Amino acid sequence: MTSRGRRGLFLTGAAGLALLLLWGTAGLPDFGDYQHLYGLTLNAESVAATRATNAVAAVTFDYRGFDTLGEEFILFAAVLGTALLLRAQREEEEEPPEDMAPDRRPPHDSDAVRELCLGLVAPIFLFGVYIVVHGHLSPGGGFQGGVVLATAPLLMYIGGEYRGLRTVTPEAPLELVKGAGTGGYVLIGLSGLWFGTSFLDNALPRGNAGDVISSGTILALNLAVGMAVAGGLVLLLTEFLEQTLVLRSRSRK
Amino acid sequence: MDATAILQAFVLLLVAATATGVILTRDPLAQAITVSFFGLLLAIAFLAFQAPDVALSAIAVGAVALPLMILLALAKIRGGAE
Amino acid sequence: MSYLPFAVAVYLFLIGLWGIVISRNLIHLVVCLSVVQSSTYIVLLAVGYRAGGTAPIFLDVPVGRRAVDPIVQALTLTDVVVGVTVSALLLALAVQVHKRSGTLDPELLTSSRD
Amino acid sequence: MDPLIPLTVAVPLLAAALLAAFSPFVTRRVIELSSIAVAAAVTAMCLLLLSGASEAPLVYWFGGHMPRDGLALGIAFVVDPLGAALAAFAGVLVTATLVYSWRYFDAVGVLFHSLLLIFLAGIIGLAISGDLFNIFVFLELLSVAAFALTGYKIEETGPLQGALNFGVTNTVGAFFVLWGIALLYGRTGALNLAQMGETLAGGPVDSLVVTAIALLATGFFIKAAIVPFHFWLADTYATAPLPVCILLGGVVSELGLFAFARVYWTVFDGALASSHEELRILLLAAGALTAVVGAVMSFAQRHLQRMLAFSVIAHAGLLLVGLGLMSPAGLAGAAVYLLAGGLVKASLFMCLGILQHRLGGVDELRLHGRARHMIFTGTLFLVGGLVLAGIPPAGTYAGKALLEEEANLLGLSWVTPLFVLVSCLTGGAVLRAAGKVFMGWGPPPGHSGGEEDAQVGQETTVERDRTPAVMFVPALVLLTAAIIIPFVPGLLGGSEAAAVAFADRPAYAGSVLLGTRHPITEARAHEWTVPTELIAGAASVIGAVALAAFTLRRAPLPQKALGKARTGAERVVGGLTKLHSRHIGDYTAWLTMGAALLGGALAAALL
Repeated sequence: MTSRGRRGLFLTGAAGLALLLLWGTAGLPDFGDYQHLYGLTLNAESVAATRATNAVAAVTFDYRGFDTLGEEFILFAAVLGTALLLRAQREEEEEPPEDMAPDRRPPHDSDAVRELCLGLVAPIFLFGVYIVVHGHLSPGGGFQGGVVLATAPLLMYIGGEYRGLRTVTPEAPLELVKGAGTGGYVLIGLSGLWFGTSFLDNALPRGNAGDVISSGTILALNLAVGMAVAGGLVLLLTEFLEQTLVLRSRSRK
Repeated sequence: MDATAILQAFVLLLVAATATGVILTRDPLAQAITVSFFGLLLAIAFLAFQAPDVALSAIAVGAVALPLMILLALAKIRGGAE
Repeated sequence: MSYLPFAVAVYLFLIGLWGIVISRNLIHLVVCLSVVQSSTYIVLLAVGYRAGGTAPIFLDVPVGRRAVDPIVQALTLTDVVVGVTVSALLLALAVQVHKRSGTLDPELLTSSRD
Repeated sequence: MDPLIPLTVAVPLLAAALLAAFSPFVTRRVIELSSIAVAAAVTAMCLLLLSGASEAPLVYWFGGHMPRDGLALGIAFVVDPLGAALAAFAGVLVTATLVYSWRYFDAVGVLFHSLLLIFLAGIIGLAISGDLFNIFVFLELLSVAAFALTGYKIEETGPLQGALNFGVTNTVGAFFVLWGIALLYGRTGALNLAQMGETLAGGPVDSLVVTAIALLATGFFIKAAIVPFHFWLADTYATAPLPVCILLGGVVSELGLFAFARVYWTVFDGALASSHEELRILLLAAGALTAVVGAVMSFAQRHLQRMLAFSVIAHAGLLLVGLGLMSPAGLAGAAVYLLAGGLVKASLFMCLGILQHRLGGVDELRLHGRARHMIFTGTLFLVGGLVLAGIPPAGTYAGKALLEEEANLLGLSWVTPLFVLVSCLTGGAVLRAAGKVFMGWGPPPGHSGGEEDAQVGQETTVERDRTPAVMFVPALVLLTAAIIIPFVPGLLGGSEAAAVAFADRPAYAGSVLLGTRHPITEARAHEWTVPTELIAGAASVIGAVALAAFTLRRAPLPQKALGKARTGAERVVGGLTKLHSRHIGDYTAWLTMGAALLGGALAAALL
């Protein structure tokens, strides 16, 4: 199809689709006019029932925790998939990058940048952990905290310590963290089956709402997700990084 | 219209405008920056919708992880083209 | 105002699709796809919004305070994760396409298939 | 509650995670054996569920969140016989694929096995989930696994581009589904299918309901490759690794249709009960168009993998015709046809894999006569072609006969000729290829056609002189299963009973929300050996053979004559081929147009 024909076809269809969507959304209640029992009930009872003060966390990890199990495995599959798709580069081109040489640093960074980045690693790491373990209390949780955790090793990369990145985050432990997190989610679900009534049922003491150690499996699942996301994301980004590094070292030769 | 509604309307219109900008930025490198800005605006819109959890993930993903992946992919491709 | 969020969501959906249709670069295309996806965040959250409600987090506010729907927020969280994973996979594919064919332009990919 | 229900999903997922985590410490053989064992065990669990659900649907609430006063708070799995059968079928295919690809994927270690188990979990979750958003999650789970698997051959542009088109179009499809979910949630405040259906049944059919079904249908039809949402499929299936194609062609495209059927009969059927007639016209038209386009394109291909890819589209069209009959008997016929057709397509893809393995390619002209010595594979391929054409009394015939009888009862006399036509073309294409490749019939290839190859990527010239048993036996088993389906005791009658339960929305809602028990009663098994059906079946086979013989004698393949475009038929094929441009922008434009048309048609039909 010519570029013009394609645009014509799309614009005609898009006009129809726009009308359809506008017409359909016109059937929704007015924005802000929320009356559904589902949300109202959960807002009213979830704190008492789950001891998690964050109702979103109660939905994500308790009432609809099974969706989140699927979500974890979507992430897991994507990490496997990216490794599958980017694999050949590594087989073909893997050579010790010069960055690995003891006295070498990528030329672009200054010491100030380097120190700033490295200085940030520890606080960011702590911040990530904080977000993960407070997911049932306040906004945040395993996913958000996991992403923050994953940025800590990347800062080391920006700071020029690729060597450091490799020592801090070698692949095997990362795989283990990711696998333990993802598999852990299933195992916690199975514990509900074993000790409780059903899969993903809470089998742990709930504690008091508002405490850091409370809400039973919601906290445990948050930890599992935090591990899975942090491990998975670092692996995913290093898949892209490996290639970049290899290429960078080649172009400098 | 109260203050919340005005804020929400304002942010939503900004989101729409930025999305147009993201689409029309043809250079992927520049787009990595506009999409990061778009992610931030989305996060603000989610805050205005009283969804801080979603706002946090929008920042983590939209403003950090996605632009980072784009930059890495571009680095790889530019590297290969040299 | 009662309709604006939905109109903006419709706009994001279509402008993102338009971006995919006119895209001359697969990486640009993946970003446009994420714009299409942002429309689903807006429409989901808008459907669960309750005028005058706070966030459904009862740490500092008492239970029983008027709050917005927590379920759509959980759905949107899942949606965000799905989005970033699909983007990662598609970017990896784009990198490989470029490596094999030397181009990211769908037009050239189509015409230079041999 | 039955703990087996969550385990069908949890076991393969846990196994996938464990395999990935422990892969550095175990040998290749352990990984292969354990993944086969897990897939087989999950299949057995699904079969147990099938027998458990055959008396009444089983409902399972995750996290112990039972509905309160009819309000669903959590997520439910609702195991009905059709869903359980689909899950078991997927288990069989995944197990067979794992056996078949023993040592196929040398380079990737554990990745393939892990992804395949995740894929299986995704299909099972989709098949028995009773929650709309949960269905979306599982659809995405299996799609993400599939995107990665189809791009496996990263050394060629074709598969990569196919995977990319697959990924982009299907992700857009997922967003259509999400939009539909958002609209329905805004109206009903529920995500549980039964509860959505109850709320909609009491309300009006207005712009929101029409738009919601249009968006969901668009999303699911993109996944199912219904015309004009089908373009991605040919690119992807024609280039993906053959072991992956076994699954894609055997079960994945049909999942979109299954999801549509599930959502329609649990959510919309109450509200739209008075519009069956209009919906029927719409769905039948879409199905017939898809079937014809797929069949014509399939016959026009010389690259065997691309030929089967279009055959998959044609079958999706026939299945949509079956659903479009809007009756339990139509559903039952579609289910039988899905099963038999899926088995035979999987078996044919396995044969292609054997050809690829032995002769290093799957191009009809290149392989001309080169497979004469491969008697067993040739026989399998030939019989596969006959079964694909619907030779009585194979399972494909039984499924089609059920559909044709139901269509005739509804006064739709054009359905039988349509089925005959499509069967002739898709079966004829395979028979023609069998004649060329395994018999060396037809004129030897000339010099032309070289320029067509590029779409396929390079083919190696490796020749191996043995077919591994792990490749041949699964193909034989699946094909045999496709043939004996009608003779499995209780299968045909059971599928009718299952379809009645599947389409009974009030009973479904009652068992999910109120926990009432709705026994599935033994249904009268339709006659599938009545003379008219037998004649139609015979006509399909004779037509397919005649078509194959005609092209083998007349020599030039349709594609070769394309440039000259001498006849109308060739012009049609040429035009269709041009539309399949492999340009993702084109595909997106088409799917936007398709969504608009579907929405417009639904609005006209339902209001």
